[in-house]
Amino acid sequence: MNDDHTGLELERRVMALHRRYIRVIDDDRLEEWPGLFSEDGLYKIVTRENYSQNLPLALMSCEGRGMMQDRVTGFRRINVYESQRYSHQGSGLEILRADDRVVECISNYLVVRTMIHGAMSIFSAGVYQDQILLDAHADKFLERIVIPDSRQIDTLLVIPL
Amino acid sequence: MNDDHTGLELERRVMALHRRYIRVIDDDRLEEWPGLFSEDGLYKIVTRENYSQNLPLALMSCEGRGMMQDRVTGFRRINVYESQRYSHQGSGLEILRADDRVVECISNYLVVRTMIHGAMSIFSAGVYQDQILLDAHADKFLERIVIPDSRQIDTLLVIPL
Amino acid sequence: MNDDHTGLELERRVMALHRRYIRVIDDDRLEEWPGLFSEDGLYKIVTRENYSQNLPLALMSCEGRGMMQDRVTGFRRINVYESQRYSHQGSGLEILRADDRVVECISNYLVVRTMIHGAMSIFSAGVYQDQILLDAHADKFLERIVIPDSRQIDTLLVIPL
Amino acid sequence: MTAEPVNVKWPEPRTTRVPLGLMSDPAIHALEQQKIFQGETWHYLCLEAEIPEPGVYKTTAIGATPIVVTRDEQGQIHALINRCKHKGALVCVEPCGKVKTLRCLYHGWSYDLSGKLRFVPFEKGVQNKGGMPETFDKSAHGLTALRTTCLHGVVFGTHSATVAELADYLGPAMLAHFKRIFHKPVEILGYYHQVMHNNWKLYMENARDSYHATILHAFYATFKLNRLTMGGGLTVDHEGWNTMNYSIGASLADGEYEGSGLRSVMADVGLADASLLHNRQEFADGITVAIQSIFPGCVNQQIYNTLALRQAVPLDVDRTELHWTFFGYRDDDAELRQMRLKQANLIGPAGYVSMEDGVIGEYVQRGIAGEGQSANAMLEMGGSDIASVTDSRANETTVRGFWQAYRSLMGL
Amino acid sequence: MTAEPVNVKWPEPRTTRVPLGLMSDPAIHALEQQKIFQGETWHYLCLEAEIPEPGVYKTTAIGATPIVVTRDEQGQIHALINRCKHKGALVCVEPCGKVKTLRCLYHGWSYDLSGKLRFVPFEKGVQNKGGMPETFDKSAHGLTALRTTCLHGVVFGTHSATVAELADYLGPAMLAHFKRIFHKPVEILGYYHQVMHNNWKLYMENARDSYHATILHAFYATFKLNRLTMGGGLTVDHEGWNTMNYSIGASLADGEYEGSGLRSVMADVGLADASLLHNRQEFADGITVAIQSIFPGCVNQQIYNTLALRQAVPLDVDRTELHWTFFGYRDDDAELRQMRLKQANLIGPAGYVSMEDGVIGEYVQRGIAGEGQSANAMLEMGGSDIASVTDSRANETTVRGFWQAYRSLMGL
Amino acid sequence: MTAEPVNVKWPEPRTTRVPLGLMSDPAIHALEQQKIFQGETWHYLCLEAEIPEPGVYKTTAIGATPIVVTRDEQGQIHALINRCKHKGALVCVEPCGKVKTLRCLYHGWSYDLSGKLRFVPFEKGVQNKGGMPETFDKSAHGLTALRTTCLHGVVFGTHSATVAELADYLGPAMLAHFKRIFHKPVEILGYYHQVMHNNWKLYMENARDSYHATILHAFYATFKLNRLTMGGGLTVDHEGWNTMNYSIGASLADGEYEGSGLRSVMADVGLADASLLHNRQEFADGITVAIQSIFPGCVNQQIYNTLALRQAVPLDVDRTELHWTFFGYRDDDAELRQMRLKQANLIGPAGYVSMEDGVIGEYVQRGIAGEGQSANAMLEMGGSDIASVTDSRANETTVRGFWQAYRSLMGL
Ligand code: FES
Ligand code: FES
Ligand code: FES
Ligand SMILES: [Fe+3]
Ligand SMILES: [Fe+3]
Ligand SMILES: [Fe+3]
Repeated sequence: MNDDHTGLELERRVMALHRRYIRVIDDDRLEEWPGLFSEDGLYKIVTRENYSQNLPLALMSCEGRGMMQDRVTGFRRINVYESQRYSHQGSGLEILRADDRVVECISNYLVVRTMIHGAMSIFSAGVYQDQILLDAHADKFLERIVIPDSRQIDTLLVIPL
Repeated sequence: MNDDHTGLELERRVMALHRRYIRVIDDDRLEEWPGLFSEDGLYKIVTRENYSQNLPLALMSCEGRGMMQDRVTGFRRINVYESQRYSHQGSGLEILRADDRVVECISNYLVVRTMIHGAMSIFSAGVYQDQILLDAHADKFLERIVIPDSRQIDTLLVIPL
Repeated sequence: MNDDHTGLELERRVMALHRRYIRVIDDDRLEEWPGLFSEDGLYKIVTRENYSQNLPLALMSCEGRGMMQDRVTGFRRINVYESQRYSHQGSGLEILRADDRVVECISNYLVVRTMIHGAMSIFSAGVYQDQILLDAHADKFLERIVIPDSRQIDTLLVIPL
Repeated sequence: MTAEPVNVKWPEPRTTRVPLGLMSDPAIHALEQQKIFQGETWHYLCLEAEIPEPGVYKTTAIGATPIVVTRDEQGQIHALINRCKHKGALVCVEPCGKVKTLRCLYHGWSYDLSGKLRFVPFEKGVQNKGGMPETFDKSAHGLTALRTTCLHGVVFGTHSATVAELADYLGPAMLAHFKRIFHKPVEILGYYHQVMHNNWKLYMENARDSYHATILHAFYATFKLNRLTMGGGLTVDHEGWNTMNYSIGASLADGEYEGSGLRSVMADVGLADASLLHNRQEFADGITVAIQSIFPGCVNQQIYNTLALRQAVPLDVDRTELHWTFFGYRDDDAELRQMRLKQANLIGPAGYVSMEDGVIGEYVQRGIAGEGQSANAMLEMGGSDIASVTDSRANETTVRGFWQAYRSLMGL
Repeated sequence: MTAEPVNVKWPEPRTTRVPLGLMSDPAIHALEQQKIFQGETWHYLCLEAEIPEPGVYKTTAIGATPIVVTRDEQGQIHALINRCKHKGALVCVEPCGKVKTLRCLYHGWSYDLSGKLRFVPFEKGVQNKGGMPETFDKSAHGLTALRTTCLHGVVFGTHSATVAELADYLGPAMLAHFKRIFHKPVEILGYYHQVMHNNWKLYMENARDSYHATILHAFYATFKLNRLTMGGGLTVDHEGWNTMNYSIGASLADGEYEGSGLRSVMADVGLADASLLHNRQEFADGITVAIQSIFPGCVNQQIYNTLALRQAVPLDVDRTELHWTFFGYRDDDAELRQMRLKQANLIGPAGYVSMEDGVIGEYVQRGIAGEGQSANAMLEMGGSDIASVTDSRANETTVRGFWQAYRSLMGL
Repeated sequence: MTAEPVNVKWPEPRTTRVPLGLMSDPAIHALEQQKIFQGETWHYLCLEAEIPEPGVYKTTAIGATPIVVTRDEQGQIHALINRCKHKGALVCVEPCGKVKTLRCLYHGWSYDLSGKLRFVPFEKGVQNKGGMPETFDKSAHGLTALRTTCLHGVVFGTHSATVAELADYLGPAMLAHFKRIFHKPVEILGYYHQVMHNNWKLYMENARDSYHATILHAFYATFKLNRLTMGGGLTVDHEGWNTMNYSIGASLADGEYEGSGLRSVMADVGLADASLLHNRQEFADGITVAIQSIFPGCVNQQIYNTLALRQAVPLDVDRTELHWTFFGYRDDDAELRQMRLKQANLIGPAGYVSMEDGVIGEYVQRGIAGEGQSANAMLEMGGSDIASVTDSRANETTVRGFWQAYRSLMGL
């Protein structure tokens, strides 16, 4: 059951991609966020409430980098919200399945949101369910399904989780 | 002081066990939780308040897998509580002592609890003090002592930390 | 873009130092904290508000181990505050630059503060910006700049973040 | 239960002014429970589709009062106050579930699905000692049942025995639109729950407010999804209690927006993937956006192909939870279903055209902090009437209607 | 300090009905500080064993009032209001400690262990300029000392000069049971602290309530640790102010549970490790479970070999902290000590037979939300008397006793 | 807006006693908005240096009221209530920014930098339908402008038309010290924001309180940075409304501290790096520490070379946010600038000599919990006068001054 060398290498690559994802969002470089996905990658946020009842409604759903770029445009240009930052934590990675090309994994995330006037809160906690495309050049998400444990969103959700 | 290869391998194994522990609890597979311990393993939650005064009282104490299974039975069948999930984060692992058979280590945990209606809270933060039995087949906890920093429990504690 | 072996080794060393830092603070061994820095190392806490406006004011600034030891003295002997503990989480490490001698990196931290009577709160979340001196004997911080996302401090700040 | 004195004075008989103190006064907030939520009003509770078979229940709230909606063995729907008659505990704790009996966890008093008390543990004592008195009559201690009605598959309830039937309460125009949406069986697609840091009335005002839609929500105007220059109108029914804002179809480039200097019109912003805006004309009337508000706390929304019911539940004087139930029709083809799900990016807490509503009420709540009894909102757009308008939506008549209903119930 | 009007009306002279609004009314909550917590009542403060030597102190609270309990150089115990006479700061901040003097951090005023003011920095000024006036008399500014008593090693205090001595306050039966538990020196085994989201009275009611125990707590009935069909009774003393529920030994399979359909009896559930239930009969009377409640906020618990004192401290009208002090006897043998520690799995916030009490009060608090002045709890099990019962515990007499004490103190 | 009755009674005409209930009474807290914050008082808003050019704004608060300070195209400074005249939304949401126009996000009403309403979207309707009535006059609906004054580069505002000019409000001595600090252009070095769990008055008292400084803050006395035995004094102006505590230069070993047994004097504690204490005498008068308090909520601080303005903003009856603006002078040489930044370790939420002030008010707030109307603070150090003192700082005259101002405004 203890992982062999290949498992170790996979974990390392998955964790590296997870860390890049965190930095892109938390360092306010959201423009780079779509580039962490494959061209037709899928990004979706579905609450545990909907997910566990097989209800398809998502809070955000981006099919492909174009829709992700539009979320960036929304964030930068269109939508109105109070200035805020996220700080992510991640733990509990498990590789569920892997072949030469694709890794499937699950892990925990926690997002602390801080508003410009200083208020901090647990904004979201839950799991990432990922399909990762292995590519010697640069690993990418084929799919990242975010499943928040909470059914509630405080105020609004404008930055991807 | 920088770790050598063996230290690295130990860390990897400890972290892998820690991650399995998180997944078993956070993915609602509590039935698998006793199996992460050795047959006569010890699981205990002792608040920092009691621990630092050498007071032996635990919030939960399971001596052996049987008592752990009984906690699972309590959770699934007997006890009454509002539906809830945990989301764990872990950090700050230090290997305190290790030989061929047993690793002793300490690490931080954080549990965000989310209630079915959506309320999230920091339910517990503190340290795990572990004794881990090394086994090529499957590493297991000989002992996991959970020491929450807070002396308070909000509402009730039904899922192991 | 995927890291090579050297990158992996660097990451491992950085993470090990980060973990030691967490243990020293969270296990109430603050006396060892200055020793994680080089003799003339720099420790500073600058809120995102000040940092992003290029305002130099720090919440704490220690130039060299002496000033760090004085913070320990303040904590142990001089200052008055209610008993409290920190529990750190860390994630999202990125190595920004590295040569044979020095690694520059950024990572997320989260500090949950627990008061003696049991109240827990998100005390601070943000990034560490580190310069780490590589030393086969013991890696050390040349510089750790803590940048909390929040401009607010609740009550007071006496233990370094 | 303490009756604090209420000191709000309305500055005029019309509703072109609204005292801002109504949004932050705890005494007003307490009084609203009685006068608004337990008063002469109807409240959206759930969709029949959510309780499709006997024993399935759903919990909700009318104001602060916990409610459970059940379907009994005969298929009959009941809305019950979710408060045990013994000592007041919640009887059903989870958001939804399926049961044979409504059993209170505390001492096991068990009610049938219509709320009748059926079983009291140890009613006759133990070995005939103790237990309830001879005179105890279970039939007198059922859960309090609300007056309930199902309108085209949507369940409403009221504490009132005297309020008009729901169809009359809505008024003919509102009833017609309600039927337009619920003309065939629906399928639940999912839920959103959004916590807003403002008084519930600020949200309900907002939902009726055609004035802000194309200004605050830049997405609407920029992508020409909704502009006041499009066809559309404001419908007012039941003297303003219930209202609708709607707009009709194809938008054009038009001077009143393009040259306006409005922040919300961004000529240089485009979508990388415009498939988000692909939509299908579902209704013969050509209405593409229709926001219907039913006093006090219900919104019935069509935004292109997104259909949702929204329910605003006050959590405190300055905190409100908005529950969104997103649905399609049972006979939707796969393409239409996908369209609805993709367009869901427009609505909810993360919606391109609705996320701002999650914070704008908070901006008002914070803006009026420190205010005593002097400041008022000014609602003069379109004059002072409360009446339907078909030629312009630059009009706050629907918002004035909300306050007219509110005043008359609160006696202010 | 603002006196809000209290509008609660008790619907009848007896206590078979209790207005549910008492649990959520801020004015009632404020009044309780004066009438209940600072009134004619005794309050458990700590065990003598926790302040074993001079200079050791422990902080606690009576209602909202901060208290510090000290032992002076003569071994005398003092309960003092933990509020500096200068400007009101807490004098002792930590939960416990050891000091020579009680020194306020703010300006250094120092009190001896009996609360007498001994030192005022710069009392005579600096170089004889400034300082306190000639007339200032340190002896008039000691910490306020409460009336204190130690009963069998347990420290109680009261603000009242007129309330009866504690032994009389308890009443003869309650005193006898108290002595039964505290008949020899105790050893502290540890603490629990539990925050509950309900009014403190809901918890105190719960602790007296024999009716819920075997229904809500399925562990009790399933493993036959406690059933109403076992021997046992309810003891009422001091007109219901102080009460006890107890059950006696060996349980049997019995029809009233097995055939009852009660959720709490699960024939198919077993323990993988039954050693948890190994216990030793410590007391000659064969009582295995005894829950003694001392009005207003103290519970003295024996559940098999687990012994604990519980203290309910109101944090707000809808939030309560429960402090558990778990103890054994100083002469326990190792096996008995281990038994107590293992059985601790039964009690506290994670206890198999007590965790439900951490949330059931919240279910009531949420259940009564929205309630005005009309709804009442109904306490008719066993009739309307407040009196000891030896033949049945299907009786709410102990709960009625709580409300009798409460009413008389509150003047309701 | 509900006027709850206020029941505080001051026990005597002087201010040697202060009712502790003033710190926790919600009715008092509400009344303070009107009587103190919107009353006959001046409030520090920002530094001119923070809004150096036209269009730059900064948001702040006076009590609960949101304020935005702007500089218009003519360079004129305006303090405006940050509340849209349409429906009350915050007009400026961020802490600071640069804009051409103050545009409300909700419906786009736009005000110029002096607060005049310039643009109302759809004022004339759409295609001449709807819109504002003919009689609507934009000039009557500008943002409410406060009376504003800039004193030596520091911006103050007041709701009052009648309060004396700021220079007179300060009084001659306070004005002179104010000028001493702000005698040349400043440079902002950064901000701190600190949330304290106590009533705002406890913080303002604390800042005036020379008695605690060298006792609570052990760093001061231990490192001889400030001792009551040093030269110094207390200056009282405007009948105590505005006051200053100061100490003068070189300290000596002195018996009143060394032999005192004060916790705050620690002979065995040394600094590993004493460069922290390196400082430069900037002012000819030799004053090294000067804490000036301007009623109600402003502190102007010099602690060695650290210069800061502090503003206390009440968040709730028991919560206060303290905003620190730390500055130097524009012509500081590099060494002096570095000194200020290094000495910043002394101040703010993590300051060696000020961190205790972040929690000591909370200790008072917790200490007075449970208190009704009987307990008072006792302020007799130095007698009962409110007057300047040059020979001793063992005197609470400055604190008594605070309460004198407070009483007269509150009418208590
Ligand atoms: S409260 Fe429901 S059965 Fe007692
Ligand atoms: S408040 Fe205690 S010494 Fe001043
Ligand atoms: S509230 Fe400001 S424009 Fe309407
Ligand atoms: Fe909107
Ligand atoms: Fe119980
Ligand atoms: Fe101070």
